[in-house]
Amino acid sequence: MELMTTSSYRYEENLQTKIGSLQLENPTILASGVLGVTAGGLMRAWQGGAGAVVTKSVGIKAQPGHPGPRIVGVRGGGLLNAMGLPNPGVKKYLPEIKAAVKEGACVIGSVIGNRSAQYRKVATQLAGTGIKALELNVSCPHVGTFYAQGLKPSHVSAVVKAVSKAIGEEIPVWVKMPGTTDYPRLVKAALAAEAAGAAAIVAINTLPALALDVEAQRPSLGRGIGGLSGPAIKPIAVRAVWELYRSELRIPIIGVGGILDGTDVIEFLLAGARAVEIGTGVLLEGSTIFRQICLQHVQYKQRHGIETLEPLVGGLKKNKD
Amino acid sequence: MELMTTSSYRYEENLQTKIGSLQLENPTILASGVLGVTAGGLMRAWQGGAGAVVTKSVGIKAQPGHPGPRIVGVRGGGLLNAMGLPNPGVKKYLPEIKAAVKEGACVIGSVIGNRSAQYRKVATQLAGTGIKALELNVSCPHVGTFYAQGLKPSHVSAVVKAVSKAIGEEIPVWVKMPGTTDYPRLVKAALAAEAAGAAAIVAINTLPALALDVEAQRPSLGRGIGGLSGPAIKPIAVRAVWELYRSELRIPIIGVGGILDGTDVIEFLLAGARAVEIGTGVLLEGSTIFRQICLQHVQYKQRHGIETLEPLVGGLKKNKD
Amino acid sequence: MAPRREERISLAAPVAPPTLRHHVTPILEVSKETPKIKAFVLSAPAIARTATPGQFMMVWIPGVDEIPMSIAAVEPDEGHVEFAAALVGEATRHLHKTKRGDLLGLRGPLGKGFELPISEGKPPPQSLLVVAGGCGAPPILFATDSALHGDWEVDVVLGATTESELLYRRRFNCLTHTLVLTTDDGTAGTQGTAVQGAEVLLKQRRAAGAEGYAACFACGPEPMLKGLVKLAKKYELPLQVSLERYMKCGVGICGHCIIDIKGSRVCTEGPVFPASQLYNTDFGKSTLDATGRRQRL
Amino acid sequence: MAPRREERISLAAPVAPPTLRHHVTPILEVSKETPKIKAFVLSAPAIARTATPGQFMMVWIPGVDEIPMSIAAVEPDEGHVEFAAALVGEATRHLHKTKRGDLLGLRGPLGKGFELPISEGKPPPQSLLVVAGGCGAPPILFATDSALHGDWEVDVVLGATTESELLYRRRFNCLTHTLVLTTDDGTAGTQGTAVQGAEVLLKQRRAAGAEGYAACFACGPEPMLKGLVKLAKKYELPLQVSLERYMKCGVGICGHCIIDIKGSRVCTEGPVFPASQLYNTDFGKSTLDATGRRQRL
Ligand SMILES: Cc1cc2nc3c(=O)[nH]c(=O)nc-3n(C[C@H](O)[C@H](O)[C@H](O)COP(=O)(O)OP(=O)(O)OC[C@H]3O[C@@H](n4cnc5c(N)ncnc54)[C@H](O)[C@@H]3O)c2cc1C
Ligand SMILES: Cc1cc2nc3c(=O)[nH]c(=O)nc-3n(C[C@H](O)[C@H](O)[C@H](O)COP(=O)(O)OP(=O)(O)OC[C@H]3O[C@@H](n4cnc5c(N)ncnc54)[C@H](O)[C@@H]3O)c2cc1C
Ligand SMILES: Cc1cc2nc3c(=O)[nH]c(=O)nc-3n(C[C@H](O)[C@H](O)[C@H](O)COP(=O)(O)O)c2cc1C
Ligand SMILES: Cc1cc2nc3c(=O)[nH]c(=O)nc-3n(C[C@H](O)[C@H](O)[C@H](O)COP(=O)(O)O)c2cc1C
Ligand code: FES
Ligand code: FES
Repeated sequence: MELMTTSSYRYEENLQTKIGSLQLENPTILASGVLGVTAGGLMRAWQGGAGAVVTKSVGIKAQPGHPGPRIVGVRGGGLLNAMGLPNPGVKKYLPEIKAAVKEGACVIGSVIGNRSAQYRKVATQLAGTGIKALELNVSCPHVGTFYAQGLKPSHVSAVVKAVSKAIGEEIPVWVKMPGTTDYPRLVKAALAAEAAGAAAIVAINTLPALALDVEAQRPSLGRGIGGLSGPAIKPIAVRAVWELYRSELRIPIIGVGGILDGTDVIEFLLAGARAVEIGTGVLLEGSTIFRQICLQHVQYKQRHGIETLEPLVGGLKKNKD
Repeated sequence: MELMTTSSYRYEENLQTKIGSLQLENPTILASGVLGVTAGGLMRAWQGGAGAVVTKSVGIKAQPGHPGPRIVGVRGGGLLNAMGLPNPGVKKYLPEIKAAVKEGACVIGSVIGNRSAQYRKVATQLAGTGIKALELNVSCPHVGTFYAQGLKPSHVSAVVKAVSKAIGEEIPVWVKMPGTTDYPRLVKAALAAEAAGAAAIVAINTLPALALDVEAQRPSLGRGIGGLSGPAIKPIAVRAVWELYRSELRIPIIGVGGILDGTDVIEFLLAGARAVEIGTGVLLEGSTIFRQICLQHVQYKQRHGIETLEPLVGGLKKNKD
Repeated sequence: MAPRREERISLAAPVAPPTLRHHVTPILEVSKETPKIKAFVLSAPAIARTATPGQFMMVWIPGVDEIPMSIAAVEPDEGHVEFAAALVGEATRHLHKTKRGDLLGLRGPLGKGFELPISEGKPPPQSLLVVAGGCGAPPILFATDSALHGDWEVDVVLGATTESELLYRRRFNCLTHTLVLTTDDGTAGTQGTAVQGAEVLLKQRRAAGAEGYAACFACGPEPMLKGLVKLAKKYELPLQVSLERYMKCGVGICGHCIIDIKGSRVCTEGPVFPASQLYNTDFGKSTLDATGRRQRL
Repeated sequence: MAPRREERISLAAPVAPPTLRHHVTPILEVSKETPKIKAFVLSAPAIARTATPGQFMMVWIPGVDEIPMSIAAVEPDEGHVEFAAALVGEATRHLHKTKRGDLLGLRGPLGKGFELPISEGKPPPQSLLVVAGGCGAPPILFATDSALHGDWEVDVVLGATTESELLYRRRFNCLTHTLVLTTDDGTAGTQGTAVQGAEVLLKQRRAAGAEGYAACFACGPEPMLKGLVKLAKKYELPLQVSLERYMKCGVGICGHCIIDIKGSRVCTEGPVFPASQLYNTDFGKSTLDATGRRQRL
């Protein structure tokens, strides 16, 4: 079993990164909501070279999500989605996580809920599956009031506290922040998460947006509004990471948004991220995108004469902004 | 002179739109900051078929703007810029506007300032040049505190009041809103502008963002941060227009952000815009983009059996969101 | 003017591919094919030009939902595509209420279709067996038509619950001489399942001492496909089956249609799989519902 | 695996073209060409492969500024490009302090360069006159080299304030037999301006009864170019001149480099313009400074 998960670059090329106490073999992580509905989906990304894989966001109860269309491509490689957080409910999802853990994958559990109590209940159940960290999704832009809540320091703080208290210190808690251009608010909410005990900040989720079909003369998505992901949002995600990094925040930052290649990842590292998550890139470049990026990083390290990726993290700070 | 500005579609194809009392021959407008440093730049867009042209944003005093690089392309057709509002100061700029007006162009003057008094002084000088409307730029994302101010209802209100009072009722005042994903705040600021006497809302300006060069290991722009424009921001701009349209706002909305073709414009119309501005599209498609879009609109009207573009405006509202 | 350089720049922002956004177009024709199934013809030139048998489209019923539908036929020259939908639930109920001129959105072609084996040295005609059960007939119609155009001999087994539900019976009849019909109630053809119908042909062929089929394509309810997989083993028949799973995206990003621990996606690596790839998968065992809950089959 | 379809989708998000983002690369060579001018060689294969004489690049001095520089030479096979920068102000001061191995960013090739007239029926060699004044020499060097490769005869006039400022003198000398030097102070060649130098050649040619030059390319200070335009009229010489204007974007979006009421952009429709297109423009009259203020020339 262990052998299956080893590939040359994974343990030999010095691409390791640490998110607090959690060491990843490389800084690329499968983002939540992509592929990870089943163990097989998580394994596809893991076999594609990911350093870790985040599960689909799961809640207490089974949810079918929004009606279709649930995704639509927009010009220039952007993607809008309104899946509506379909999930089988945490109980039915546990076997999928366990299966992926058994196969050797480094699995991060993603939790969605309305109030602290829900997060706590889901987190408690996930904690026993062998996951290496918990990611609290406080940021879905197309379901109920989740989005607005994710930028409220009080809400974020309450959720993190409730979860940390329930699951103890063993499993680090990451907080996945909303996609927004309101960087000062983003920083405030992240600081609240840190104060409440979060071990890392994940930024950003999709950006609230809208695409219309001019022939149908209505929204392209079943839900109407949707979340924008893909290359379109990268300069916003990089800015978000940078604003977090240069704030008083001290916990590690994981960058997400629009990554398609190794260069994109290095942008995030320079801006202050210690790892990155990749969603739409899996669609646009295939599920071996993780391995491709690792190979590009090996080349980048050689070109720049560095042994590890570590010196890159926050490298921007050494220059002017 | 008059003849020079006439082209077949401009007066014959029924593409007219009204922004309050101002009738435009077609709904495409050159966005501020693109080409419009001189009369020649404004005329290039006018000859390219624009229904109106907005000047570069001008302030009281001459400003050289930020050091280069001032623009950088990002993946998928996005553009980041940090020009830094270079402008010769309103006084030196008046001859350029007058020359374009003399050539027959429908010119909109764009004003930038720090406080109300500056907006008022610039606006007063522009008022005498033959411009058809004034656009107040309260939203540049890469210069000083302009960006944050543009979402403050009190600031927006003060600026609009100061200008309206100074120039009287003859010249309608448009307010150009910041690019943001914080739609509730955007709507509040727009409502403040309306209450203060604005004749139209222009949305959106570029989105605050950041792009890095991984070989230089520093920001790609001289200023560091920059404003994101082009196709990448269209789903955010369309959402902004839609949120404004379905709010209590009653004044006309002018959509801006990522327009490259006639289909893009119709998306904005359906979302509630009565006209659109085009910036990056001039770079990506050339300065005849306005004419191309008009031709596409003639075809769209035929295909959908409509006489004018009017029935499209806000057409989305007839469906669910 | 229109300088060359400006044009090049515009290539940096191409529109999304037809697999990611809908081609919205009026229905050209609706026909009631069986009491439960209607066929729809629309103009979608890009799809008609590039689709191969076994591929599918995501069909958007505006204001309702988006559902996967196999491509039943294409006319590349006229740019027409056809699909046939059984009345099943909410989305198909609305679909059945649409009429000529109503708008639908089509996104595709999606997935990987049937693949005719390359005839190593052997010249055509080679023989293909196709088996369609119930509303599995559409991709089989397309595959049959396409194989015949490639000079293959095609034997068709078409099964349904009852005579009136034999989808595309007339069209299959026009295409091929060997059309074996089966119905559960015996109202037409042989009473029994499509699997039994297939076995009859296989036996005949073996008895006549003829060479085996070079390939077999099948689409229909999963129990039928399961039966065929067994049959294929017995007769050493190279079988490809088209699967159905709940699909949320249709392009391989959501993960909802995955059937094994390797992450094989029905929408992308499928919907057509060689039977040999279905060991150690959920095939015949379980499927996910709209929420992602695993259901026994 | 790597399915074909996935690859196609990725085309929907190409990186920005080399005209919109910098190729950041170490300086391979810096050479002091004159007391005021240094030449820089860098590796930029995409630019080296596609640039034509008269085109320019935006050169980024990280942490300082970005400024336009004409391409002086390319070696397409090795992927090298060269430019030469006079010490003028802040950006060029920093540029002159850089050394081999320091990083610069190059964006280009930009604009429209010189165009050799197509020889209607006439076989080469045809004659080209090129005139370079001061730091106008770089694009003229490139044009000379390129025309010679196209079997043109090229007569060169190279002018400067004084002998030591005759940029690329040796390189021009290697390229062509007819190299007329002019200096304001008479320290080398004829005392006088490059325009006067050009007139000497034109007169000689007329006196010898030879056919006129098929074209003339020029780059240098605007007063020199103005003088040449007059000369060209007098001698019916088809003249193309390369202009300089303050450039903020280099790709035609900011409007800072526009020179007439039609909106002709030096960075896009230029920097090289036929003299005939310069009537009713700001040529020889005014230019914009960094703020956009109009300055008399
Ligand atoms: C690749 C593929 C090709 C198909 N081709 C055809 C065809 O040619 N003709 C035909 O009649 N049917 C076809 N189907 C099945 C068809 O998609 C479903 O019958 C349809 O989605 C039912 O939708 P509904 O809203 O009417 O039913 P619902 O009431 O929503 O559900 C009824 C059942 O239909 C299935 N279903 C519902 N939504 C989906 C979905 N998004 N994806 C997959 N299954 C779904 C589920 O099994 C569900 O239990 C195909 C399915 C797939 C996956
Ligand atoms: C198309 C083009 C090609 C050029 N090719 C060359 C060349 O091959 N060799 C060479 O030495 N010089 C060339 N120049 C001029 C060169 O760009 C300027 O000398 C340089 O920008 C000066 O920058 P600075 O910061 O050192 O000077 P500053 O102190 O900033 O300014 C001094 C003067 O330089 C000019 N200048 C400054 N910035 C710019 C700018 N962004 N765009 C245009 N002009 C500017 C202005 O006239 C200004 O008054 C070219 C200019 C253009 C437009
Ligand atoms: C189809 C899809 C489904 C998603 N579902 C979730 C989810 O369940 N939970 C979550 O936290 N983020 C979800 N996201 C957001 C991604 O995890 C990621 O933050 C976002 O897409 C930006 O990254 P990208 O540009 O690499 O896709 C989803 C994104 C997509 C495209
Ligand atoms: C190079 C550049 C300069 C700009 N300068 C200004 C400006 O001076 N004033 C202003 O209100 N907006 C300015 N903008 C913003 C545009 O007017 C427009 O709002 C934005 O670019 C979004 O539209 P687009 O995607 O069509 O470019 C500028 C944009 C660009 C790209
Ligand atoms: S339907 Fe989404 S991955 Fe197959
Ligand atoms: S430099 Fe910007 S348009 Fe020419």
